[in-house]
Amino acid sequence: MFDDLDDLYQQVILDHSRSPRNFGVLPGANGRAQGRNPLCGDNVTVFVKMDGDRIDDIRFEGTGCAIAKASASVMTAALKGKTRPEARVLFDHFHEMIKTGQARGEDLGKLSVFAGVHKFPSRVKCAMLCWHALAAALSGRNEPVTTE
Amino acid sequence: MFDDLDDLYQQVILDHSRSPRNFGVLPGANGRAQGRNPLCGDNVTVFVKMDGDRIDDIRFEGTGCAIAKASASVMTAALKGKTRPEARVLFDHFHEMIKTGQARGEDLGKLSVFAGVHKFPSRVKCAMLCWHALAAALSGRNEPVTTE
Amino acid sequence: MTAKMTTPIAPERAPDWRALRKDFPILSLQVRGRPLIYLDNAATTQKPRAVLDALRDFYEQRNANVHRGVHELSNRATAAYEGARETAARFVNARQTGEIVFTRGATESINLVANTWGARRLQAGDVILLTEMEHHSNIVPWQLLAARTGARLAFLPVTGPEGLLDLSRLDEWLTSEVKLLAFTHVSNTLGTVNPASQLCSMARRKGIVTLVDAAQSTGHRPLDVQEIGCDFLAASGHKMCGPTGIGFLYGRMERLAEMPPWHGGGDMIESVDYHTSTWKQPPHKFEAGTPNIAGAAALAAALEYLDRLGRPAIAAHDAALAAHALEKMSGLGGLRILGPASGRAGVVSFLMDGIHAHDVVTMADHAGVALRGGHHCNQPLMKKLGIESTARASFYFYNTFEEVDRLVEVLREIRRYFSR
Amino acid sequence: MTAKMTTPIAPERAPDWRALRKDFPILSLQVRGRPLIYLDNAATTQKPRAVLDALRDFYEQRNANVHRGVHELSNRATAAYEGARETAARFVNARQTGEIVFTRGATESINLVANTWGARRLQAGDVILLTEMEHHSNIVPWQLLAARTGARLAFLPVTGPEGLLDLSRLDEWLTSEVKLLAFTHVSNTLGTVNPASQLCSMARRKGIVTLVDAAQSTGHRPLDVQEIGCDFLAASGHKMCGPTGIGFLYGRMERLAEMPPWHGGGDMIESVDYHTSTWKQPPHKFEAGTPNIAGAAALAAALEYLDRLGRPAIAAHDAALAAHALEKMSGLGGLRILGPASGRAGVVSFLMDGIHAHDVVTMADHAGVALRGGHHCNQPLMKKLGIESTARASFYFYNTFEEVDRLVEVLREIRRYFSR
Ligand SMILES: Cc1ncc(COP(=O)(O)O)c(C=O)c1O
Ligand SMILES: Cc1ncc(COP(=O)(O)O)c(C=O)c1O
Ligand code: FES
Ligand code: FES
Repeated sequence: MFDDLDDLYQQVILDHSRSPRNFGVLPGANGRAQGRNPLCGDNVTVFVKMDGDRIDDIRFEGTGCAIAKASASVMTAALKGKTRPEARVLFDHFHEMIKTGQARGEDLGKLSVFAGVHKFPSRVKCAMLCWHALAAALSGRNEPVTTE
Repeated sequence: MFDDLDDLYQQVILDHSRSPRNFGVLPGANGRAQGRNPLCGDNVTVFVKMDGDRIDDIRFEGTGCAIAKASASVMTAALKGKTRPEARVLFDHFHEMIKTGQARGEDLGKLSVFAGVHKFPSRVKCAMLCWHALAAALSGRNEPVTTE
Repeated sequence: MTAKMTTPIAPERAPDWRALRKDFPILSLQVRGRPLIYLDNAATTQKPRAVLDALRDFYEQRNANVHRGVHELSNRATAAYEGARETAARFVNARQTGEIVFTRGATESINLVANTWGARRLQAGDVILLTEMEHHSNIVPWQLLAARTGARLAFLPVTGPEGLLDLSRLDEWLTSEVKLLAFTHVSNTLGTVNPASQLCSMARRKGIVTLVDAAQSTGHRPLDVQEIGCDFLAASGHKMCGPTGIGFLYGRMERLAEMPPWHGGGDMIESVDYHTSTWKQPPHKFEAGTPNIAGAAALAAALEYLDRLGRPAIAAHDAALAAHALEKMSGLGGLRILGPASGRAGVVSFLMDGIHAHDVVTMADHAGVALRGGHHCNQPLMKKLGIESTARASFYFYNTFEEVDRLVEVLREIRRYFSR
Repeated sequence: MTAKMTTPIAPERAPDWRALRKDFPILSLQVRGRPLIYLDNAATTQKPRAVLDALRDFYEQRNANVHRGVHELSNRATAAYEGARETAARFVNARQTGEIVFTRGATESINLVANTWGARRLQAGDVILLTEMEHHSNIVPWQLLAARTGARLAFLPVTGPEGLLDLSRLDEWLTSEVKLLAFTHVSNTLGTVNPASQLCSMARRKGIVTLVDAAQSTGHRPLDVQEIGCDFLAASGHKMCGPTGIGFLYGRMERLAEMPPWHGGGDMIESVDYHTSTWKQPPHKFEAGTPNIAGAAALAAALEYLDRLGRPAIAAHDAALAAHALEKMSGLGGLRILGPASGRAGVVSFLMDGIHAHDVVTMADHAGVALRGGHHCNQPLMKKLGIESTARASFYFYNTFEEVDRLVEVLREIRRYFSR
């Protein structure tokens, strides 16, 4: 019945959404930001502990659909240990992939399970939610950001 | 071109609209009221000089279409010398004729030239405007009345 | 009202619901290769051909501006527009036609009352009593009014998993500070049907003005403003087979008469000078500018269509579909249904364990079933219930028992797919 | 702007106006046994089949509520609605799509500004500068705001029988107390075209916010909010081939961003608690409740239709019809025409000696010619000019020179009939 959804709900995505990695408040975080998805009312807060320019630790918390939860889970796993500029590049590559289905750069790794999302325009914001929160957390802004 | 309008613009009506009788302010009036037609913004003020229950003199002033002007002219001519109760009866008979085309009672006389107005619903208010002002003037109300 | 609604309709009196699906062109649409099953009626309903034809007929036979024209088309347009007002007045059994003010919908109707009656009558210390189950459209206008006047808001509690208003202490809630009681007739999330007449008569006895948000009830069940006894009632056309962009406010004439104008402009004035103006009588006083003339004409066609079917029959069918859904869904397991177990309107909100509402809705959509997911403009209620969002199926008379069965089958498949 | 408008269109570039009359079903109507000649376009225009089809198509293919749905129909409805916003933004050359707020029409657009920007920014002693030729919709909202804030109104004078704004002393009028200059782009009674860019740039230089009432110009001539340099611009859909019940406000984003909300309700909020809420960004902040979705979609179809014809060509045709009418009517005698002798829009108001406007209009109607009579929502201007009402012929691109000739013939007959 849902074969055409397999691109969206890949096995990896379902797994991550059921058992998200790095879920919960991060004690000692020195950056945090909330992302809100105005379409559905969901939100994700991303916490980072920076060691200079390096992401020493990262966690997330919040509510969201399977895509949003899995995206945050995979993102946090991918970013641990990366530098701020590396994170920015990943943001751009991930964003482009979500919009076009095409991955530029070779660095996306496991993040590429989200390539299928571009076929579901109404779910693009779900996948991007944690990334917008991340960008805000890294830039030191403290207000919530929306994906509008 | 306008044959079907002959019922509305009877010769008598055109004549009265061109040379209205009893037009102008009435010095020494002891009753007056303004009627407003919200459809067109026109208005007619009726002045009465009552001698007890008898209409000693009556005049009108204002702006309006041929129907409104002629109606006020014919009305004032018909009412001079009539008593308050007689005027009330005429109001009812005129009103009914304007709405149905049928004259009850025999007392309408020249007023019956307006019988054709009932075929033009959007002009009923024009013919009734002065009558509503009259009713207000006779009842001693001083606020303007609208034909709504 | 409740009595009428739950009265079973004798089969020979109920319309042939299945047959009249062909009145709705959109219902034969295929979505992603599957026949559309439209279960998002609480958001907006579909439109029968009679309404689409009324729109077209207006524009092809009588389109002109209203009220001031003397030419033939203008007379026709005015007759269509004012005739629609009469139809709406009859539909809710208003005492006078002039008690109907056309608006864009329920939201504008409520804002109108807040900005006119509310702005004139309320002051610091007064209380606006709402309920915990209100739609944002019946909360935010009062928050804005409260900020402007110093009045404050209070909320009648919703109790238990059943989601009913707690009326046991209603008397205590109706204090002398309460100036307005505004509540929803039918909850768009819980499906609860509130006892409107009871609430209004208690309030009225204490001199409290009442507003009924009837967005979810007007086209769904018999409704009589005199029986309810409210001062105001807000309705949306698009939620009862009418077009978007038209709805109305019913206002008891005594209330309308004491209200200052809101929007200023053409058609609501009696006379204008550069520095001062005077207003028309209600309802025109509250209708500034060119109204949605064609929308009103088409709304009248919708109301006539509904009354040909019969609102008691519609209410019975809505309720029967909801009961059927409740029964079948409770067999699924791992699924929580909000709202009352019985006596509810045709609205069924639910949560599936471990699956977010938007995933449910996305997947249902791929099976051709249109549901809605989210907070349904009921965020405070959601927070109170400790949830973020629900999936919601909402029915109207053109829905069938087979569609409900298909919904349940789809939900079962979603569970299976998600556990893979 | 004026330059563009008066540029003659090379014949080979102008559309075949006569041929496109068949796009308008109503134009083949018979009224009282005579072919309809519709000359009441300043009140409302007729609708081409493309617009009627867009309405029907919306309801048959994509009807759902907007913004929060995840299902297919809801995505389609949202795309149609937000796509319409893009079309409107392009149509007036807004900098951003979000500068377009959908409303019921020009009247609501102006009221929105008065109740948000005005209520926040104006205070006692401030001056709202209007002109003596404003429509009630651009007077009354400011009177209501003045009563609420203590600001006062002033009016730029209209001079002479030509009915032009007296700009010779504009500089003196733009005092430091003036906070807002609001004026009509095209007068619906006089046909005057005001120099919008000049007015706005003078005001802007003094830090005065500007609002252009473009109800009569938006679909009639090229219009570019960036070239005009206004802060706000109000437009009605029904006056440019769109349906009734939809229009828009253009607002410069800096202005929209500083404005408090007006109507509260669903869809304009970011989050709601029982006692406080936060708002979405513009334009959504100003669109509470279910909007006129189908109306917006059909308005977009109207704007696309107009731009296929080309607004410079439409303006030239309007102007040519008006010039033709002026020339022919001046041959009639006993007839006074209001407004400028040249450079006017397609609006011609006139008075016939000794015959009241409503008699003219009633009789013209019997000859199949739809005119309007009355004060045209311009009572203060009428009083200033010492008249009660006028008859008005107003043109659009589907009108023909033969129709104007017929109008003049009918006026001649009216004169004859009335002198009998
Ligand atoms: C209970 C309730 N009230 C008010 C509204 C607002 O109606 P509209 O959006 O038509 O103005 C809705 C619609 O969702 C509703 O369900
Ligand atoms: C100059 C002008 N402004 C404003 C309006 C009001 O437009 P609407 O009635 O569509 O709100 C009109 C319409 O008559 C107009 O001509
Ligand atoms: S639906 Fe809310 S984040 Fe995906
Ligand atoms: S048209 Fe004004 S009174 Fe007849």
